[in-house]
Amino acid sequence: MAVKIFIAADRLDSVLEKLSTKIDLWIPALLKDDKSGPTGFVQYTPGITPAFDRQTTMPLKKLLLPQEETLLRFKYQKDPEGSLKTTIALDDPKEARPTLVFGARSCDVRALVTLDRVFANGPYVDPYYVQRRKNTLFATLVCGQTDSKCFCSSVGGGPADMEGSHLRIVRLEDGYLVEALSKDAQPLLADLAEAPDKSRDQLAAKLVKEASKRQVGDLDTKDCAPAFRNRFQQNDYWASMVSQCLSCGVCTYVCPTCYCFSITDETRNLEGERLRSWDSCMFYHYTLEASGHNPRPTKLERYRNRVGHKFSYIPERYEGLLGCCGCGRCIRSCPVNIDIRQVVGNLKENSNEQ
Amino acid sequence: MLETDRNQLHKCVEEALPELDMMIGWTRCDPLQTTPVFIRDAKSISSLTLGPFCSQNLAGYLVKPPALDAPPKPDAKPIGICVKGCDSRSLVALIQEKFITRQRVRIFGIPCGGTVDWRKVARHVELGSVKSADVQDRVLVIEDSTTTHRIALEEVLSRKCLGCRHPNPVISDVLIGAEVSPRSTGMETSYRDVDELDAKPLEERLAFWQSELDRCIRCYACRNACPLCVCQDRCIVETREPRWLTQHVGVPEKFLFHFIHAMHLAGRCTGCGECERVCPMDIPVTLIKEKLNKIMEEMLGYSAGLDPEAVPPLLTFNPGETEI
Amino acid sequence: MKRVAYYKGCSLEGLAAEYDRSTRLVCEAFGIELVEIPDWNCCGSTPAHSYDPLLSAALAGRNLAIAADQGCEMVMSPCPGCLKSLKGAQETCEDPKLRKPFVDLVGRDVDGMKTVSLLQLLYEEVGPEALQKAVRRPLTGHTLIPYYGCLLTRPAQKAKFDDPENPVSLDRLLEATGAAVPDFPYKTECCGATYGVTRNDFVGRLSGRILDMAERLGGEAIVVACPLCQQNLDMRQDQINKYRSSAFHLPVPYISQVLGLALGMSPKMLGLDKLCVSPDILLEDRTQDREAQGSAG
Amino acid sequence: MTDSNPRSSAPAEDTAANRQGIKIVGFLCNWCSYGGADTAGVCRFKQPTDLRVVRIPCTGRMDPLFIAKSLIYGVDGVLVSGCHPRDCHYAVGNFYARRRMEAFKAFLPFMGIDTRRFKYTWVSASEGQQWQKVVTEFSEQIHMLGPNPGVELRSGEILKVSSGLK
Amino acid sequence: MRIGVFVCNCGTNIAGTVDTKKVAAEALGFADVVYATNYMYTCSEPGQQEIQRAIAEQGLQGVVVAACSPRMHEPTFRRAVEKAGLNRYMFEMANIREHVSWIGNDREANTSKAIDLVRMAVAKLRFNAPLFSSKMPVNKRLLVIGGGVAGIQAALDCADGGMDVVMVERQQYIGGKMAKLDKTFPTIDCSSCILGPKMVDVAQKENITLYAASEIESISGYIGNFTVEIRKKTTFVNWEACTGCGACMEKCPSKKAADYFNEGLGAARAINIPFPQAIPKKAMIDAAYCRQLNGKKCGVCAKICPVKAIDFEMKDEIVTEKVGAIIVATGYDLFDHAVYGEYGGGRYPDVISGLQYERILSASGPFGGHIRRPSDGKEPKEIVFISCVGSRDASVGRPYCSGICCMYIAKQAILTRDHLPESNSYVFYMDIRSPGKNYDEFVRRAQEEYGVQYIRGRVGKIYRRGERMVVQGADTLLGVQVEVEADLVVLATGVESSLGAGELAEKLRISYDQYGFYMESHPKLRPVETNTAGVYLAGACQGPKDIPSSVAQGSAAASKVQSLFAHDTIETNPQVALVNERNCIACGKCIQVCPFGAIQWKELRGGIKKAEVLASVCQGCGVCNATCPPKAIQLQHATDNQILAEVNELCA
Repeated sequence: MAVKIFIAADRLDSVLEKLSTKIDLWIPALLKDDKSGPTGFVQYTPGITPAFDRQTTMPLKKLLLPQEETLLRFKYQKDPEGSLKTTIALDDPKEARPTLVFGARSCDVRALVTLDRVFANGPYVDPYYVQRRKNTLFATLVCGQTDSKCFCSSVGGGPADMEGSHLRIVRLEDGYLVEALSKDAQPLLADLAEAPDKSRDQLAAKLVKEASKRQVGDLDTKDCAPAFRNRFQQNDYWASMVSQCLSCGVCTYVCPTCYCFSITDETRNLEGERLRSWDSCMFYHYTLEASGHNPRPTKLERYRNRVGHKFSYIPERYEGLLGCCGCGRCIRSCPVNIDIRQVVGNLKENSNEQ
Repeated sequence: MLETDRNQLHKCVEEALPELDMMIGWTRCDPLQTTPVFIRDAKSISSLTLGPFCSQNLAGYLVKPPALDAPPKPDAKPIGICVKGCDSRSLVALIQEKFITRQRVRIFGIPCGGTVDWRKVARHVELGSVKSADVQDRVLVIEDSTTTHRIALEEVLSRKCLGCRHPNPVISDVLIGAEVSPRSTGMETSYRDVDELDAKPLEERLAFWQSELDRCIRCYACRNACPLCVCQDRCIVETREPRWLTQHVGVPEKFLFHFIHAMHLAGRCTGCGECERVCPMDIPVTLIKEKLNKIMEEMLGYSAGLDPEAVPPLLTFNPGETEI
Repeated sequence: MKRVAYYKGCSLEGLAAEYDRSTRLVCEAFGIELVEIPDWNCCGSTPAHSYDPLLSAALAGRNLAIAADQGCEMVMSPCPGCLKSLKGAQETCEDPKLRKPFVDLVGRDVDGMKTVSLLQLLYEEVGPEALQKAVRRPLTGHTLIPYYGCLLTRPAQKAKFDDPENPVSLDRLLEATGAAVPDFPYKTECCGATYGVTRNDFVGRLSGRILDMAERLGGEAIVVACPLCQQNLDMRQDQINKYRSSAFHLPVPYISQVLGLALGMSPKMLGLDKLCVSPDILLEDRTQDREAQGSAG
Repeated sequence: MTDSNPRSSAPAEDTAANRQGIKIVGFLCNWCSYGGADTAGVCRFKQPTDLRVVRIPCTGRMDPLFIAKSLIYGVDGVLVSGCHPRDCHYAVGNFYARRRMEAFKAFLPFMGIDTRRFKYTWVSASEGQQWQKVVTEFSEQIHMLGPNPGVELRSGEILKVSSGLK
Repeated sequence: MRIGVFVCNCGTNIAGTVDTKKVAAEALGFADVVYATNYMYTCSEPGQQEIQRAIAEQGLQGVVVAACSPRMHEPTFRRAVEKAGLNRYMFEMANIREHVSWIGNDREANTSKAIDLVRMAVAKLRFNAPLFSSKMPVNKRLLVIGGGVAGIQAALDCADGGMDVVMVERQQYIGGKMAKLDKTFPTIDCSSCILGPKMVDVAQKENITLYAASEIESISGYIGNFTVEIRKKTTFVNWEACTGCGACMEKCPSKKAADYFNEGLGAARAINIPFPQAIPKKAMIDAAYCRQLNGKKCGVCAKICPVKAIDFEMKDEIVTEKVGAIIVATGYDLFDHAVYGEYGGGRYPDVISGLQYERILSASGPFGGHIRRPSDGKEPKEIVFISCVGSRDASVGRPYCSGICCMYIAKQAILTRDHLPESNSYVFYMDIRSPGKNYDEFVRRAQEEYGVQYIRGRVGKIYRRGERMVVQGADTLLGVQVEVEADLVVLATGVESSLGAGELAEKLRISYDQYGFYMESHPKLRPVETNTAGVYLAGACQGPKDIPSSVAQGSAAASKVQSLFAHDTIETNPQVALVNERNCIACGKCIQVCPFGAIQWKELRGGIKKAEVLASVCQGCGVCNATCPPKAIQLQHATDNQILAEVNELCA
């Protein structure tokens, strides 16, 4: 029997407080003391202001793929005779702690499907990612407020899509109804709050049914992979679509499914660390080769690569899985308001009118 | 009033387009926002628009990659470009530094009554649900699914516009619409925010920048949006040769990144505010450059992007100035 | 109508009354409106600035302040002594260290004011060409000696008028009246100034030398623009004759009187009768015999 | 406080104990100030030991970002010194430097970095005594200011300074 | 990288207050350091051999010596490591003497500072790269600008050294101011007797190409490879044909032409050869006074010229010369005394300048050597000389002493007594400056032997009284005012920079002081060099000086050029800027700020251009490196990485 609880709006803080003692709790919160300012997933500490009402600016990937992660540290010891015989002492990264993400939306969790396919179920398993992934539970909020930029339904998701989530949260007028979907999430709800009464339960179920029927966004992504391949050579198509692009890293850094990273050794005399940090295919240095040649010298090739990676390369490689979760963050944050739906939408038409 | 200006713009562009290589302007892509557009054929001229929602500074497209590595052929036709007051100063700055010649551009100057900062609109209205938005004599009228909101334009203007001294283009071939009286002429209003932060004690200023820059994700949108950051593809912030910065995302690295951006713009920045507008983390980075602009104005009596012949102050010297 | 604040100064109320009267007439004739500074005060002259420079600056500064309140940008003073004090006041007002005490005393700053002598006013605002056109009674046939004295064009940095060592403005103005003006070597030599009272032997030697050179050059009169020089050369001419056992008889009219004469004004109105050495010789009209001899002017 | 006789013992009792590990980086122009420091050494003008000298060809070579990097990453004090204006070996190097240093010095406090930790001055190769005075005074000032906290955000210190921006 | 660290004791200079053993031990603990030792006297012969041995045995790729100031022994150690086969730039010094041991007695603090400095030196060394000076071919030709005595001396010395010399002189004759002199102090040699032969040598030497009546149009290039454009001003006379017979001068109807050579005293003809011994002895037409050239019908000279050399259509001509070095000897001009209203402001004909009086004294002068008054030609009886006219007078912007006036006044006074035994000469002076060999004795002779009346005091006014001039001054020794009635007054006008010195300096890219005199590289140690490589100075263009000093500087500059041209190539200083073309975005800021114009554009395909550094012109100041936003241009041996490495060692 599914375990359900109802958290009244005014008791939310105390519940979160309690929950954070049991497990590392991450919630969407304001990053700046401005109600309409940027938000992101932050580890719960008393005093931060939650921001459940809208999609976060920064994606969930910051938790599973931090912007900067020390893979290993190394230290040379010189033997006294001065010859450079050195030994290297490595230290393994600290163990990942059990974590609960409370308040992510379905598109956030949907993105993990792509990340899992690459980092966990692909030919090379990333130990750092997998360790964090296994230790993280997701309490996903059924999405009530979608806006003109969202299109999760067109990429296989939906406002009520609970794939990969362990708990479901339904936002009611006066509070939140939390229902455990998987067994290992049930102990979490123990003695948190009392079970919901019947009317709220039914209301929640109605809302969930409604949400799962709702179709968000109308982007047609059917066989966009071959369509992309036809457009690949047509430079003027890309020029007409994204000439205004600034080639900055915003769209890739706010995108939940962009996972590219760069590894550098930052050394200082005898010690150093191997650092994994976010990188963006929109940067010139991303594909700059030692010879000075750059296979993607201009922003048009780079944007083409970004679209291709999500709507062509991943689908062809991972049996039709799309590398995009339809959250619309790249559209909202783009300094020049490029809409990826337009670029993908026009892939198919043979004449490329705006 | 906006309507007549827009028609006048369309008419002027139509006349000029045959002589132009292309026309850079804005087009509406969202009730509250515009996107730059590059027009080469007559039929898409109608998509051009102007007004308070046109916030991007288009001057960068003339010089930044890929234009950087494809210098214009001597007989190349000029490029048409729409510029507001602050954007026009960017053009003058580019001419000053010989990135473009005056003949390279056909400038359509548009006196500007201030641009709308969508973040401030978000404080009044749920952005996602906005159906249409328009400005009627200094009032922003927004319809969303349920109600019509009327917000005074003054409430939602971008921060840079509040102290604007150059609403009218300082350089233009064609002027679209009537001139606008500057909101302030003195330094007090245009550097009000700088003075406010300067008045705080040192520790508080450090704490302010630590907390603001802690949010920075080093996405370099501010650098790539800046019309004067022409060397964005070879920026020392990213290169390992020479190695100024590591890939760490600690506060020191972000401090140094913003120091580098500010010092490279010292005496060049025209205060167009793009860096702040594009920051996904809403960090007031233009404030940093405004402080240096204030120093340049106080110390050397110099403002960038006003006189095409002037030499940026840090690229020259005056043996006599012992008093600075 | 050029509006100029007129700072008369004490000597033009007393000994040099004719200088004041002729100045007003000449200025009026050339359309220059002299606005006498109401309730002007003494400039303190040499005693003040030798005692306390701030006092001297404030005394003259007060007059400048009143003139500024009248809305005049230019102040003219025929007496070089007063002019020096006015310029001293301006300089004190611009000195960063002394500005504050000066403004406290005077009540306002005096930036942007222009202080000129009568000679400078006539030379720059009117000029020899305009003067020549306005001449009714040309003084052709007379030889006039221009004498500037020591202060009119000095000190160079403050006066900023004509060449301090070799001025020519007075020469040009006199030539414009038709008179012959020889190159007078002692045009800027000292006349003995205030020593006339204590050591009039100085005046005997210095002013005597000037009168002697003037006579040698065939001068019929020495034209001056400073009441003190006029006093030494004219009033003390007999003392000088006694001291040098010479017999100089040279009238010493003011520049404004000579120009007035050339403009056809009556000698009485110009106060020519007030001069100690009678200037009647200047009144002879020699224009005819000049034409008769047909030689160039 | 510099004593009159330069040859006497070190002015301030600067044993290692009270040094608190203060580190000052000095960017000295090779032709004048580095020579001035040498002259001070040759004349045995006693100075505190916190200064570490980096030799640069000219103050014109001085990119203000070297100072920014030093102060941000925890160097306690930065001293830049070159030839007097008009004496520059390269004629105009210090003219360029003067504007850049002055602008940078005025800019530092705005970012929350204490501008008293940065000083630029002009010392010629013969001014050994002047160099002693500059180093001594600047070292004392940095000691008074103490170690440079840098800009690192102490972990857990979530600072919510409300920005007054409209 | 294998680095060796050598810590020097320098006797007790360093070891006295620094624990050098501990420094060496600590150094061995640094990354990349494979060998560290301390040594008694590292700069000594055995010390250097120790380094060379260690390089060989340990296979060192870089050496750090912690010792004295690099300004002292860097060259020494660089040569030492180079002998051991290591590139001389793979070497760094840590100054632990002048900057550490000598300025504090706290042993522990000094040692920790020394360790820091060694760590910084090692950190920098890791980023050092071998540098090689490139060889630039030298065009062994010399350009001498200015044909005065200094220029002539320099040209002759170099020509004797077998070098091709190009001399450019603005006037139509060489000899400069000295050619106008009658006699020279202190030996009263006849000026044209000692200068004449040298001028003839200049004309006759095959390897000297003389461009008289010519000016420098533009100069480009750098040491060893200057390209000079010379504007040969039109003389309206074909100098190849003209024999200098002077027939045209006699017949020329325009007799009132300005006689520049006689300082405006006499009157010359429109077509003129300034003086009999002129080199080149060729006629030249002064366009301002020639009737034919001013629209009136004439052409007398063309008609009677036996060799038909006159050509009224002749135009200026630009000639290009390629040279390796330039000696500037453009001399001086005299102060225009008309500025002094009290001395008559140039109105009195009998108040003349020293050089005008020199022309009067000269046999080839306007009065054939007889002293006459310019006004009425009478012989003067009383002559007054006034010194320091336009010298030592800040009010006219000439605060400096011109150095030569006291001497030429004494000489002229002596000559006056020779010419007119009954005349009386008076000299108003402030101080007598006679520093040279036999100089003061010469002035003493003027006073005692020739009875010249020296009056110590300034002259207040000169005015005409009747036919004579009254000189009114003071005699400060007697404390009285003095008046002298004189027939002739000679003002010893001071020396100032020659007309147009500023424009020429801009073309040469050398600096000049506020009076227009050119700036020498170092007033005492390098007086004839400038901060611009390959450009040398000689004579009064560098500052007021007399003939002996000018000639000495002429020879000095010549020897500098000869030592430069002694080798076929010039070794360029490898510590120059280098552009990484991949990062250069052609913004041109480096070109704009480079004080030496050492950076130029390099055109690539497709209209792309990049900055390029001229290795031989770049002086290594690094302003471009500090200015370049993408840091594409790096100053070798002082790159960003090297400086940052040193700074990083000090960061927390």
